[in-house]
Amino acid sequence: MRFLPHTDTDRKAMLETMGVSTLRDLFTDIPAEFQIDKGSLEIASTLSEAGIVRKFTRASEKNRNATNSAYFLGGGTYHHFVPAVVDYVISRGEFLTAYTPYQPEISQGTLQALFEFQTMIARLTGMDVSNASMYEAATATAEAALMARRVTRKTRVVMAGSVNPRYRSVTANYLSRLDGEYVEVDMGAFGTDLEKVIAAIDATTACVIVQYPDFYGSVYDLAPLRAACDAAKCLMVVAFSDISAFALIESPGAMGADIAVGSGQSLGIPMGFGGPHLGLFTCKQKYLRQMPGRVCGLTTDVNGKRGFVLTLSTREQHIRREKATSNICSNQGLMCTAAATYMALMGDAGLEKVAMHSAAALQSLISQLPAHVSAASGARYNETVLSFVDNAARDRFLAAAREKDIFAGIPLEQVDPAAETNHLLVATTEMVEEADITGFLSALEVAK
Amino acid sequence: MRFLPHTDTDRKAMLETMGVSTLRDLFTDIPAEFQIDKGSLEIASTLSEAGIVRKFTRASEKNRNATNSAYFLGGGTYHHFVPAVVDYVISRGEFLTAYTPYQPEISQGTLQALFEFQTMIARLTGMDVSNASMYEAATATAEAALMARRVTRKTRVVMAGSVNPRYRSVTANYLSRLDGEYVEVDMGAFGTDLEKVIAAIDATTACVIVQYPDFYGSVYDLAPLRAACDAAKCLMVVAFSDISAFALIESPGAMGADIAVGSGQSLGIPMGFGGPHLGLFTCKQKYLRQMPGRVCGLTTDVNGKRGFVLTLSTREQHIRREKATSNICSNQGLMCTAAATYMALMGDAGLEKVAMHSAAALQSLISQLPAHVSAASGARYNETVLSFVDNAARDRFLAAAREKDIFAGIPLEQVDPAAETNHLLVATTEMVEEADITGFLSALEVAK
Amino acid sequence: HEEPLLFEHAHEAPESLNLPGVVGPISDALKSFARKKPANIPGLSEPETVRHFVRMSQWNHGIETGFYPLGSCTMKYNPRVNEQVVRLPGLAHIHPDQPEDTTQGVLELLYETQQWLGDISGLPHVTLQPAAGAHGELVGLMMIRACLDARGETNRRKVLVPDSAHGTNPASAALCGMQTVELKSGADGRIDLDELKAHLDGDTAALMMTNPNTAGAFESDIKEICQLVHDAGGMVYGDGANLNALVGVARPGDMGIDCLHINVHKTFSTPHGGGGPGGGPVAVNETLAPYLPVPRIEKHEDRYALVHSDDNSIGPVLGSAGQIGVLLRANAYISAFGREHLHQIAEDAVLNANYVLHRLKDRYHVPFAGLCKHECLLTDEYQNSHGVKTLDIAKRLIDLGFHPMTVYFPLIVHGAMLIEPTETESRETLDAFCDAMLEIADACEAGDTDMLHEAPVKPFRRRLDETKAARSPVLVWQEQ
Amino acid sequence: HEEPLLFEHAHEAPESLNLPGVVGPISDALKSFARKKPANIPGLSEPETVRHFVRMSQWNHGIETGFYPLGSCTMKYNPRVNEQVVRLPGLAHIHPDQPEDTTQGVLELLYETQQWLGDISGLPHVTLQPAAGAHGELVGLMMIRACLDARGETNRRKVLVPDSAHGTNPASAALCGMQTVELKSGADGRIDLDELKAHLDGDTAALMMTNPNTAGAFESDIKEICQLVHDAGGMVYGDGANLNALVGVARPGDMGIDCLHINVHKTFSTPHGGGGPGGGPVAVNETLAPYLPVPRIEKHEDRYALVHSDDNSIGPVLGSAGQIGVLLRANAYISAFGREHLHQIAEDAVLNANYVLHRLKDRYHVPFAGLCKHECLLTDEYQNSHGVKTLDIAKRLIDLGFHPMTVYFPLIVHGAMLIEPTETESRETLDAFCDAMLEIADACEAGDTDMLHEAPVKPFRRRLDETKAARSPVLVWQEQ
Repeated sequence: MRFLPHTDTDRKAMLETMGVSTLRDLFTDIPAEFQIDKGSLEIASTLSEAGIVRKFTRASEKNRNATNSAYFLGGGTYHHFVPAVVDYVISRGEFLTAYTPYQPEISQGTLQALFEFQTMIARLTGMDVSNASMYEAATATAEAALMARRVTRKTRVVMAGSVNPRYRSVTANYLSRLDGEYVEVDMGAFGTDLEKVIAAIDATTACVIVQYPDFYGSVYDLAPLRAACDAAKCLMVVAFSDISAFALIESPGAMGADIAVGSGQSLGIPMGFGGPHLGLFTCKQKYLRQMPGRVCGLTTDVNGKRGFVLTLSTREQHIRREKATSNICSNQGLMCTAAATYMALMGDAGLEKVAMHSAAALQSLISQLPAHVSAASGARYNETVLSFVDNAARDRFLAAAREKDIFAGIPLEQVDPAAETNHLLVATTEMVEEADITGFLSALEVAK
Repeated sequence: MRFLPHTDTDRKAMLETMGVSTLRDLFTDIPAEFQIDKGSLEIASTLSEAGIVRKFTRASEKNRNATNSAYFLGGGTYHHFVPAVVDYVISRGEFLTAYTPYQPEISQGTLQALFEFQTMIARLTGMDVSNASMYEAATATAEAALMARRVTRKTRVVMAGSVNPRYRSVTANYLSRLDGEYVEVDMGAFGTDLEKVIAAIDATTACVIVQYPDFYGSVYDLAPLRAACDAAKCLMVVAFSDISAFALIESPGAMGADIAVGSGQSLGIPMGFGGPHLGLFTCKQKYLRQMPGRVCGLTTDVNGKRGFVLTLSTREQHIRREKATSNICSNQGLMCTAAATYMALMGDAGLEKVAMHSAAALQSLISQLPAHVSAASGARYNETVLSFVDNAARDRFLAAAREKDIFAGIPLEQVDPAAETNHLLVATTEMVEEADITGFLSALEVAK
Repeated sequence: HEEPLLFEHAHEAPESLNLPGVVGPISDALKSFARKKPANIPGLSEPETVRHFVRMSQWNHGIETGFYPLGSCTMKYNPRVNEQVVRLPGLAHIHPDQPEDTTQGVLELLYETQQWLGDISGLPHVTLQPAAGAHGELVGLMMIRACLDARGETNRRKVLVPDSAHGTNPASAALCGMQTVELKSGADGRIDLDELKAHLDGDTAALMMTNPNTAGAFESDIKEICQLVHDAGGMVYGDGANLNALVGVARPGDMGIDCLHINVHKTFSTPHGGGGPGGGPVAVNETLAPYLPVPRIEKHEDRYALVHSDDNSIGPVLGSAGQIGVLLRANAYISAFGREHLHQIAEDAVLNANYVLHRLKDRYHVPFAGLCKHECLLTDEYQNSHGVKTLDIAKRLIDLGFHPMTVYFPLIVHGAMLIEPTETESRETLDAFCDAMLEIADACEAGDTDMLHEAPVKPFRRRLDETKAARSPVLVWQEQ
Repeated sequence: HEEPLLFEHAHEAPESLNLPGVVGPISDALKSFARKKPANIPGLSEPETVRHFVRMSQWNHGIETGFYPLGSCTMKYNPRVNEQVVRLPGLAHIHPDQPEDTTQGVLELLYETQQWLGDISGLPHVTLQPAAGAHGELVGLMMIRACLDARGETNRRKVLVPDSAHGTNPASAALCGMQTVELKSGADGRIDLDELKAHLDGDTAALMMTNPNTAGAFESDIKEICQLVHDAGGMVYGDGANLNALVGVARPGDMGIDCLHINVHKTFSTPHGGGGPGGGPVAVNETLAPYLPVPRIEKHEDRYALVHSDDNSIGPVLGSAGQIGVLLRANAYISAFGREHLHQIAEDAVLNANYVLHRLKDRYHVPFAGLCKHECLLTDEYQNSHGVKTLDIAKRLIDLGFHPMTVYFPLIVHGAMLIEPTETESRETLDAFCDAMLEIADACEAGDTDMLHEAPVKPFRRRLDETKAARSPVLVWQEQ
């Protein structure tokens, strides 16, 4: 086996050193009845490396992918451009195969990257501090609710119905086994009805969770909510799906968020059928010590040189055990390095360009829609809902688009089971070209 | 421009530092009549990185490649397996973007890899020493002829007609502008007629160049030639195309070669439409100082620690200039690192397995040939010539094979313009599977 | 070499990356939300960006640069071909909400991965969704709780956890709305059957156990343990962090474990990436199968499907079907061994751990005698008398070219050093490591301990002030 | 860390790589040639192989780890996207003898590359075949010779080469069966018109010149030089090693150059790879076009073709159409700039060189006054009086984190230091480099020169004994 350095000679010599006869003599502590015969599993037969490449290539070719398609899928996962440099950096064994940087002296590469990541995420979201990432956005949203409960010592969580349905269902699931109330505020149109959200707040509320831009792409003013949260002494949690928005529009921090959570997948990470992505978690400085997940902090070494360490680890479960407030034990370390590389390569100007192109593509599409298809109203960043006369019209369009290698959008009910079946969630990025929009529009002909 | 770090502010500041007004003021030494306007070239318009990826992806998809085909092309370039590790190692910036290791203190990585490469190439070819590579096999063959002239102080070069036609024509081309005679010995069958070769040797002969296994895949005993060379006091130069052979059959060194040259492309380097490949150059110890190209040697540093340097560089043209014996100034450094990685990963056992599979595939094919197709006789490693009843039959077969995604071989006249048009040069490697051979044989039906 | 922070590079950002896409107006409605101040993300040119991160990478230890004897972390070699195949466009650039007929290839690989993990664990029903081991613990407990609730046993909320367990176990129980009771380990570091019996009662939901345990010892009483818990009406949750000792040799499901999470970044060699992404699939038996989270990956005749809802399911626990790229790498790792060779993973891992134990046992205190499995446990007891602690030994190893072992875990012994070599290390490397450990023991005995207290001196940074970092945390850069 | 040679790893080879392919008998005829003794290639497992080469890589300086001010070598940043695209299966895994209709994509890219290089150089006919710059020189001279021969001027075998030229120039001439005559440079380091005139005669085949020359100065008399050579019946060969100063700003073909090789691993940023592969396409004017080598890449209506023979051609000079992967990277580099930005390469390269010259000119002797182009030339004259030589300065730069500049070249000045920053270096890096150079000058003046003579002390190895290596060469490892 090419991954195993031992020859049988090595094994024999090592066993002799120990005075043991056979390898299986090292397993005598496992009751014989539980030991299985070699080769008795039903997994596939061993493959050569070439065989593995063939197997995965064949599987890969059974899928249709975004590189040769016009692509309008969003809903939390976006086809933004991934520079080659990003993939190169995270392919380097020194980043890829490193352990969690608990030994800071020999992990400063990972740690400085994390510190830079935290800084840039805080700046982009307009928040005071960021942790060193969460699994992904849905669980990060749930963790935000848990943190708000800790901070406020209240247990009621109010969730806007315009938050990504997956963030909502995971959060509801996490909270369902704990004391306290979880309230989802039903939304009418494809946007956020802040008045309804505010009406749901009461004195027992720990936090209100909204999404901005919301699941339907709507951009709106959070100032009224901020005021309502102040009045009720609850936290305002802002979720987001495509962080590229904040290079163009006002950040969650500027809107007054206490906690902002969401996805960093847009920052140089491929869609990958849903993962690994990058969960982001940011908050105000004053709540820092209640923040879940790993955190990298600045310090000095015994020579006084600047260095970085994982810090605030008393919060981590391996120290306080039963008193742990979160069971999060890993982060998406490599994805942080990817995002840091991506942001460094982009800078303000590049990020703004991504956002401008993404928004311009949506605007171009919307402004050319025929009369028989309507787009949701109000300010949108790079995502909106198109409504067709009926389900059949929408599905005719989807089929026509597929013929042209256009992934035209996500049938809304696929993500949001409550939705009617004549809607399509459509997203744009800088990977959408004018020709793609032209193709999209011409496929709309069949939806009359 | 993403590769350019300067902003216009930087440029201005730097110009100010120098007391210069504009960038073009730095070009006043170029006569104005020769300066062209910005943007006046006819090259394409700037592409984004995503645009470059799209452009190359589209071009790539216009080609048909070996990864999804049954593949029987050889003739000097072979579809052997390239382990992922090899590509990873040579993708690391420390190897990829390093300069020639003239500053050994900060180039020990490249240098140790070269030393290991030289050692393993010498061992595999059975020769005393190897240089640190040549461009590729054809020019290496030409350089072998030049070296033999230097060593023997004679100028006549005898070339067997069974040497790869491309090695022959490049060598002939190189020698054509120098004094001395160049003789090609015409070959009858698809093999090497050593008697004819030996008959061409005379006292003025500097060297005889044969290929082993020869261009047609034939393996034969070089002992008679060795004796003849000794008698005539000329050098025996052995060329080869697929070095993987020498894990299985006797090496050029064991056969008595004074110089052995050829291609190392089989050692972990993709076919890449013909390059970059890897030229190999080895010789007996006693001729070492006449060897062209770069050489890496062992030494010690001022602390007595083992280290490596480029050595014997008095041979290099930048020192002796007009007295230089070769104008070779670069090697295929990165390909040496690739080959060293490949060989380390394979070891004797892996290399032998490659050779056994390659030879077994050819044997399997030949032993199942129908009566209407004949294979050249005699011992073959992984390559042979199939002869069809006529050109039309062969081309029918090629077309039928193409239908099945089989690249069945190279029409011989395509490489060797002197050949008749009913032959096909067919090669096998460990990438050929039984199913590929079955497909090949079934396509032969149409060649009756 | 020193490398400044991105924010310290001494020039303004160069012109940005050239990007594709639509150049055109954005809506006036959107313009009214325009960001007022730029985010102040420092842009570098591509050459500077690459050099920045390449230089920083050189400060890291990784599996590709040296040995990682990290107990309970299973730091093994990460195959390069796995990195190659997961980057195929048809696997990397696909969206989770693409029509199912355009993702049959990836679904097939994932379904196969589920089947294989079920086969390997002896627990045939698998969810790939959990994003990490701790996440798997939570998901497993959710299923156990759902099953008990369905039986009407809503009082069962007590989770028994040995004091040697990973710290995530009690934390996961808490997050699942359950209460942890700690079981004191026996004198041999194993679960004490009397202690277990004393705590089992009608409120017991589950025992969470790690087998081999975190002292590297197999819980030989496993059959009785499971029987006792089952008889008491509870379930046995297996922490699969140590599965590397068993893979292909024995199956937790056969022993009575009801539910097991599998750390694919340990046993199946997906890269740690400096802290993640991981993957923590959970395998369960028939009893718990109805409660598996959604979406589920199912096979219906020749088609693969993502099933998004099921009435019994505990519901979704992640925004997607899992850390797909990580799971695909695990599939590739299993593929490379196949049924013929999979057992060799456990055999070589256990061989290596016992070999290290054998070479070190006379010079380092071994708290629990006997065979170890994939890792061995030592303490600093002998060295303490020379004023040397586990931390000093760990840091000295850095100067000698090794990553330290896991230190001060498990908590049940003082000054723990937990060493796990994995199957991908050669005897040559193990010997070099043991020689280094013996050299340290020699130095202690010779009183030559300064270099131990001062270590490390060789890496880019020396011992860092963790107290300072925690006392006044600086988590983001502030321009001076 | 130390890393042994492959041959020193202390164990026998593990079981070999699992390989695909046909398992079956080989012919008896072949068996009779079986190798008697194994080659003794030491096999390592994959983990060990990766660690071996990764560790060794860490001993290297590369463009990605630091600045390379190597005059005449044009060490610029190598874009990562270029590495990505050349690995596409349809470009990497294709055979040069595949049917032409299965390789139209690669031929299209290569044809485009030819056209672009022709446009950039002002010499519209291009061969991509030469494998390196020196190879291009040879091929260019072959074409010149063929053209002269075709005119019946078979006596023209004399090649004039300035004493500042790259050493490959005379070597290439020799290999082409021609005789070199050295031209002494003028006091300004440029070609002396009188010296040139004195050597031009009816036997003159060509002048080989580098412009800008190797002192970094533009040969402003270029028009007269070319005129003189042409009037004498000879041709002007341009050494394109220094094209980076001109790209997009001026075209050698417009100036009267007949034939120019282009080092794509310099001007067009294909990676040096520790010594190669390079690429040395040659561009020629109408006069020389008939003599271009075969195979040629041609466009016939909408199809691209590899043309393997032509009666006038000098014939093939390589076994294939060129270093294809290298040439594709060059195409990608040009694509990224495009006609809008290509000139910025030369402008920034020249700006950077003049900036360095400006910052250092008061402290280091500048042998030739005036503007430089993409590189600047200094000498160690000021430092000699303190017992410090160019080599000491170079080695000290290593300890300060930089690769040394090109030293002792060109030969026309004593103790030459030739510095070429390229367009991909930032002002920040240039300033750091200049600061280091000034620090060295300070140290000399302060008599603090020990650290200069002892340098380098920081890298993995210190100064190596090159004499020993050359005196009794050890080129292969012998087991002790």
